[in-house]
Amino acid sequence: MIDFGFTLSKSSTVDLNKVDRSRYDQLVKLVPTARMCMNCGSCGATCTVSEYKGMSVRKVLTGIQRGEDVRPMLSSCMLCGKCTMVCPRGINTRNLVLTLCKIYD
Amino acid sequence: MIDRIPSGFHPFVIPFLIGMAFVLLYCFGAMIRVLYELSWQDRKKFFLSLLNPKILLKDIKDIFLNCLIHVPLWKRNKLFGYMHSSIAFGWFMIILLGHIEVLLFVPGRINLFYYPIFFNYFVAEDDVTLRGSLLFFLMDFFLLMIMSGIALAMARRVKNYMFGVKRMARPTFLNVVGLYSLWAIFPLRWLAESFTAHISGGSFLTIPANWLFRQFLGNELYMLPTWWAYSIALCVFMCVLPFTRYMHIPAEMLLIPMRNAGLKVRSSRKGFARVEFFSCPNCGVCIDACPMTVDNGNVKDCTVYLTRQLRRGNEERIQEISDKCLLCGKCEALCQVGVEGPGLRILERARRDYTVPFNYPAADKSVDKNHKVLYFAGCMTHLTPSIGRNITELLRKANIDFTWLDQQGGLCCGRPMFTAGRIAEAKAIVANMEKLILESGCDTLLVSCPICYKMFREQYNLPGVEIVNYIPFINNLINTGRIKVEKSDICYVYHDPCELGRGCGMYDEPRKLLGRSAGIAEAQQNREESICCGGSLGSLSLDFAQRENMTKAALDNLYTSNADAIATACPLCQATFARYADRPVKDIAEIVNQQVI
Amino acid sequence: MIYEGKQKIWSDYQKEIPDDHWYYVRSCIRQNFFPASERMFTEITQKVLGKDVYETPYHTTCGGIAYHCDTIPQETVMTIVARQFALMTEAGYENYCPSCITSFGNYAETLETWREFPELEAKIRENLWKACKREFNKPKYLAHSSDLIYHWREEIRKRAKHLLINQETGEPLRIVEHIGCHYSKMFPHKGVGGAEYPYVLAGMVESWGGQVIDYPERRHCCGYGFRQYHAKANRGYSLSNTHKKFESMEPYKPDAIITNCPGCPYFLDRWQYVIAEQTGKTYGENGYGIPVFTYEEIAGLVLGYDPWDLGLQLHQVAVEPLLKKMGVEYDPKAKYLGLNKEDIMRPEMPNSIKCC
Amino acid sequence: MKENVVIIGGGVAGLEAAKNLHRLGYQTFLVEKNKKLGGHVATWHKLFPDMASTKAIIKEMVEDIKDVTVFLDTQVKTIESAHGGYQIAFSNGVNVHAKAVLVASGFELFEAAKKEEYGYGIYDHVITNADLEAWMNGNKDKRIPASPKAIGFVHCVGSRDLKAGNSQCSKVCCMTAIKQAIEMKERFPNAEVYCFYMDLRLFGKKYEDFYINAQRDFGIHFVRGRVSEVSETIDGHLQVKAEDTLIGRPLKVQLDMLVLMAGMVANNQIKPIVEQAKLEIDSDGFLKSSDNITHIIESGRDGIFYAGACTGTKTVPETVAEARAAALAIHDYISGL
Repeated sequence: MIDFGFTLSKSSTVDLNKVDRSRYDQLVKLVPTARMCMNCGSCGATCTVSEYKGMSVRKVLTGIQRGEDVRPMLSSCMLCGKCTMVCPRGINTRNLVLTLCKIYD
Repeated sequence: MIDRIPSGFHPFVIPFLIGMAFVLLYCFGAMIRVLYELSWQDRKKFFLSLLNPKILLKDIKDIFLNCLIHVPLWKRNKLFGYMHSSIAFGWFMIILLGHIEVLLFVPGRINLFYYPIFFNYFVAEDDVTLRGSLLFFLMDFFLLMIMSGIALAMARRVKNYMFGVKRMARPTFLNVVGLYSLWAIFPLRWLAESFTAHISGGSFLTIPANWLFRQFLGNELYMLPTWWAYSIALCVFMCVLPFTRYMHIPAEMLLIPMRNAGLKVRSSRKGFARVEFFSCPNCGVCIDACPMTVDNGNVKDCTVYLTRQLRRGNEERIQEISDKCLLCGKCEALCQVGVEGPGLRILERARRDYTVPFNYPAADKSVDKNHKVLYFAGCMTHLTPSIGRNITELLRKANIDFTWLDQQGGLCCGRPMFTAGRIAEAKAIVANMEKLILESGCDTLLVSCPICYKMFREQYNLPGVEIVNYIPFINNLINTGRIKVEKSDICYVYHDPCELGRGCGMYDEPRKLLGRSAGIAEAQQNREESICCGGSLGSLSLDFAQRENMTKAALDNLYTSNADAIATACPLCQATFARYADRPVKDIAEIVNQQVI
Repeated sequence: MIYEGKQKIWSDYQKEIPDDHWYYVRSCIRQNFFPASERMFTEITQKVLGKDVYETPYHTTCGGIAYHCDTIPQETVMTIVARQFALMTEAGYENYCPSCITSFGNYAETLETWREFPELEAKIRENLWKACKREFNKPKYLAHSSDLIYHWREEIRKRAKHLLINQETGEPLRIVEHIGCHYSKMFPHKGVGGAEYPYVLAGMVESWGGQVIDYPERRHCCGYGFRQYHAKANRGYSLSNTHKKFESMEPYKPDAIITNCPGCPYFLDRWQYVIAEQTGKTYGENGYGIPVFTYEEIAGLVLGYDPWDLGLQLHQVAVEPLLKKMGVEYDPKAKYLGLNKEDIMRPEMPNSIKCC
Repeated sequence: MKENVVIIGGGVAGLEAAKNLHRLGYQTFLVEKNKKLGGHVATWHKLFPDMASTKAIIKEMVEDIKDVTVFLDTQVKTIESAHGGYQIAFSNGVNVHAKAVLVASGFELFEAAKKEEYGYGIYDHVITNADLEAWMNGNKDKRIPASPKAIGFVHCVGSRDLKAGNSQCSKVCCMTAIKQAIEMKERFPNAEVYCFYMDLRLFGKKYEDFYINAQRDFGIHFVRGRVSEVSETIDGHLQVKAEDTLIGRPLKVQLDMLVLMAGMVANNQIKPIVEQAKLEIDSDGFLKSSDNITHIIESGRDGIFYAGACTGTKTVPETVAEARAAALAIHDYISGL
């Protein structure tokens, strides 16, 4: 291969037809309230560890639907439950995190 | 009394012998298995305890009081207590007296296992003695006692509420078989003894029955079939016993010495835990105790069903039941045999495999050093900031040299991780926190959240640091005159938070503190019977919507006090109650701070 | 795809194109990339169609590349544009026809800016006077040279020697049309057919017997994008853009690509080679690429010009497969003979893409 | 019989006002340019939030005005101020002198083809909200596949779009999209349904509940980002591009059909009336009310009143309420109050 000094750049586009959303589908079966997120961001704002790891349940939820690796966020969760307390839609955020921590292989 | 049957045998005893042999072998096998499953330290501890006369005596006393007299049930409801002790104690007495009879009258037969059970068939009354009459009287007396208990048990199927228990666990098929065979044993024994009474003699229950039957039945024909039926009923009961709730009878006799030996559950499935879940008598006290069963919801997620599913090994249901529980601890507090519902569930949760590892987000927190008191508010308190504000104001008023450990948040005590069953992960959090606290150089760690407080008390190793809850701390400030409070004329009902009351056994201190600054009323269910607010972090799977009725039921209980407002000592209880309460919900710190003069 | 829907849009985006008397200005880079194309434009318009198309050697760059690379301010580029208009005015023309799409966009943008801000125009007039003592009239009509070929497409069709029809199958050739971004994306009404479904090249293809391919990434830039290409660190983006287009058009099995911008044919052509070298993938049949043409080259082929006179030997992707399909006769041996029939030497053959 | 009142427009506003003015005893003339009464509402299938049948609603409203003089297929030719009222000539040759005129001319649906990048009228499976309602009303539409696997809804088509000439929010499209998304999901439970939105403006009673249902019970996907372009793929699917603004990455998805939520724009067909009666047009292109808080139904010209979407985007209940208010205002005006 000739070295041109540049190569094809990786596309940042999310192709929903190619994104594997099976983890999300599995999640909403086990934690039905996960579907109810309206992306208000309260969870991330109150999160005890968001300042270190950018954890936000909102980002986790959109991320797994867009094929992003949300494990770094999940692995930082201490399950303190503040997000559950502030979520206006009553999403069971702790169960959501724990369930995702089991779903990933 | 003389032997009526020279061989001392009749085939009808065979069913009984089969049943007896089966149940004894089964229980022996189960005991060996449990002992094998114990860790060697626990096993050693257990055997040593049996050699310790003090513990042994306690074992015997506890078994007698719990298994035969059912003292805890008497405390709960007299009728319920009588029902159980009449059957258990009465049966025990009949067996005991049966042996005495054999020893007294036909001592040569004592080696025959079945003799005391079927004594009246095998003997003939040759002369009436006072000794014999007394024994016969006692036999009939205890038989009557048992049958009264069984009559109550039957009545309970209809009028449950009279027994102080509203709901029972749905019986399984084998439980029903066991129940009916148990109910059948004693009337059959009475019939059999009655048909034989003109030969073997009897007392006030059997003689008149014998006379009555003879009037229109003629006894000879019915004698043998009833003895057969009696034996078969015994056989059936004993054969199904290992697979029914009646397994609690032998299991509890192992549980009590094990607990007295100081054993703890280390796994949710093996060893001591196995004894524990076999000891569950399915009485249903935990169903009424459980805050989740409001409006008859979630009944099948109570501890009685946990023990049942653990016995069955139904993994899916075990997981569901373990995840749903609020871990409020009320079932354990009220359980007659001490099944550790929350503890078993946490251990059950600890069995899960998490493929995403926990990566402790190392907090770059630093603490202001060299203050005597370090105040830790906890995550939840950051959502109810008035608690933190009132406590720090009180500390300032009392001129306490303190600093805040988590003023900016970002620190968790690890309790939620712990209750989620991620023990190693919780320990990572604990280790980091311990380091931070010890580095601060404080001598007192003041904690206002009971959830954190329980964690600090039980899982932290902080040499030289006294861990205090803010309630006794403030009480002490008043005792030592550092702050003075006056009483307001508002009347509060104090809600015992699960983690502070049942969790840490603190019931009187909060009432004392609240009483110094306001009026106090008590709710119908309080102290160890306090109802969880429903907001508990203990539950993993309960959704927000499912908790609403639990909170409302807990509030209804508090409203029975007719107090003006609700006082509590937990930020989570406060936030949860405030969502639906029709009157103010305040933390004790806030109430006290307002009354400082 | 509903063709009538497109026709309706095309009818909404028609522009007036005078039939004669054009002042023609060449592109800076086309003369190097595809030198025969502009030569062919004058040949076709002047010789074949007999139109008055005037050129002057005093014409310079319009400043577009420098402008889009953020190296000169707009006022400077406007003053350059004003000088071009002055040359046109001096030559006695009022219809302005640039060969370059960026120039076309640049002129359109300048004229629109002056329309919105007349004071700016006054200032530019003053600048121009100060700089070179010239005055100018704004062109009455502005059309890109592809607009003119589009305008005269039927006249070319009448003189056609070859059509865009596969001679073996009789089927229309499948042609991807690619419009330069600056043609109508800035001012949809300045381009024939607008910005979403431009008709300028599609009209030629249809008129000359071919079939236009509408593929999902038709709107996408060829990958040149000035800043993307000129800074080597960004060249991967340039390449990726082109790659994206080819991936999108691949299922349609296009026979050729027709373009109207200086950069587009170059990048669509050359990057096919780079993509092939880097990924091993080619988009044409049998290991060839998809040949890429300027509209003048296609017009030249249709009119029966010799492919090597059209400069097709300068293409990276071999054009021979298309020539065969169209039935254009050519002498393979003459491919690398220059104007004076002297050998201009053969390029090194690439590894991954077949180039005859 | 009291004075004449002319109502221009036979949609829900005109119908409701006609009923009330007739009951108040006025000789009411209702003119409608179409051959049928009911306006846009009559072309719809069901109305949120009760999922009420429009057929039933319009039927009831039309029955209520059976004694009102209705001119269908008729337009106002001229209107001029005369004798303390207006002399109005209709295209059917009738002349009426009206004491008061109620303009209830409503809105026009944004012409979705103007958003060329969405390919309405060009791609095989792109339809509008109105097309979908017509289909649900039983009209055949070959653009709607027999069993779509993926359906998209594009919010704000022509609304909140300065380049399309409309800065206003059309108010009802978010809710309509959610309603239609649910209706499609009910018909095609296996289809993935996507709503592409910029903001979800669910201000009305029970609207948010619809949103929650759509997410929780129907699993409809909401993607925050405006669709930038639509293309057709070789196999006839629609490739839709948007930015997922919540993760800040471009996003594309292939759909089997796309529904464009065409918004409400000012009705230009009343321009002649506006000019002749010297009415004012507001900066948003809709008729200008005396003010937009307490006098929204007043034109600022004696005897001319407004009701409904002619003054701006409105929901059906808002329109009906305005129509009643306008009837009363006309009554007060004629009574000299």
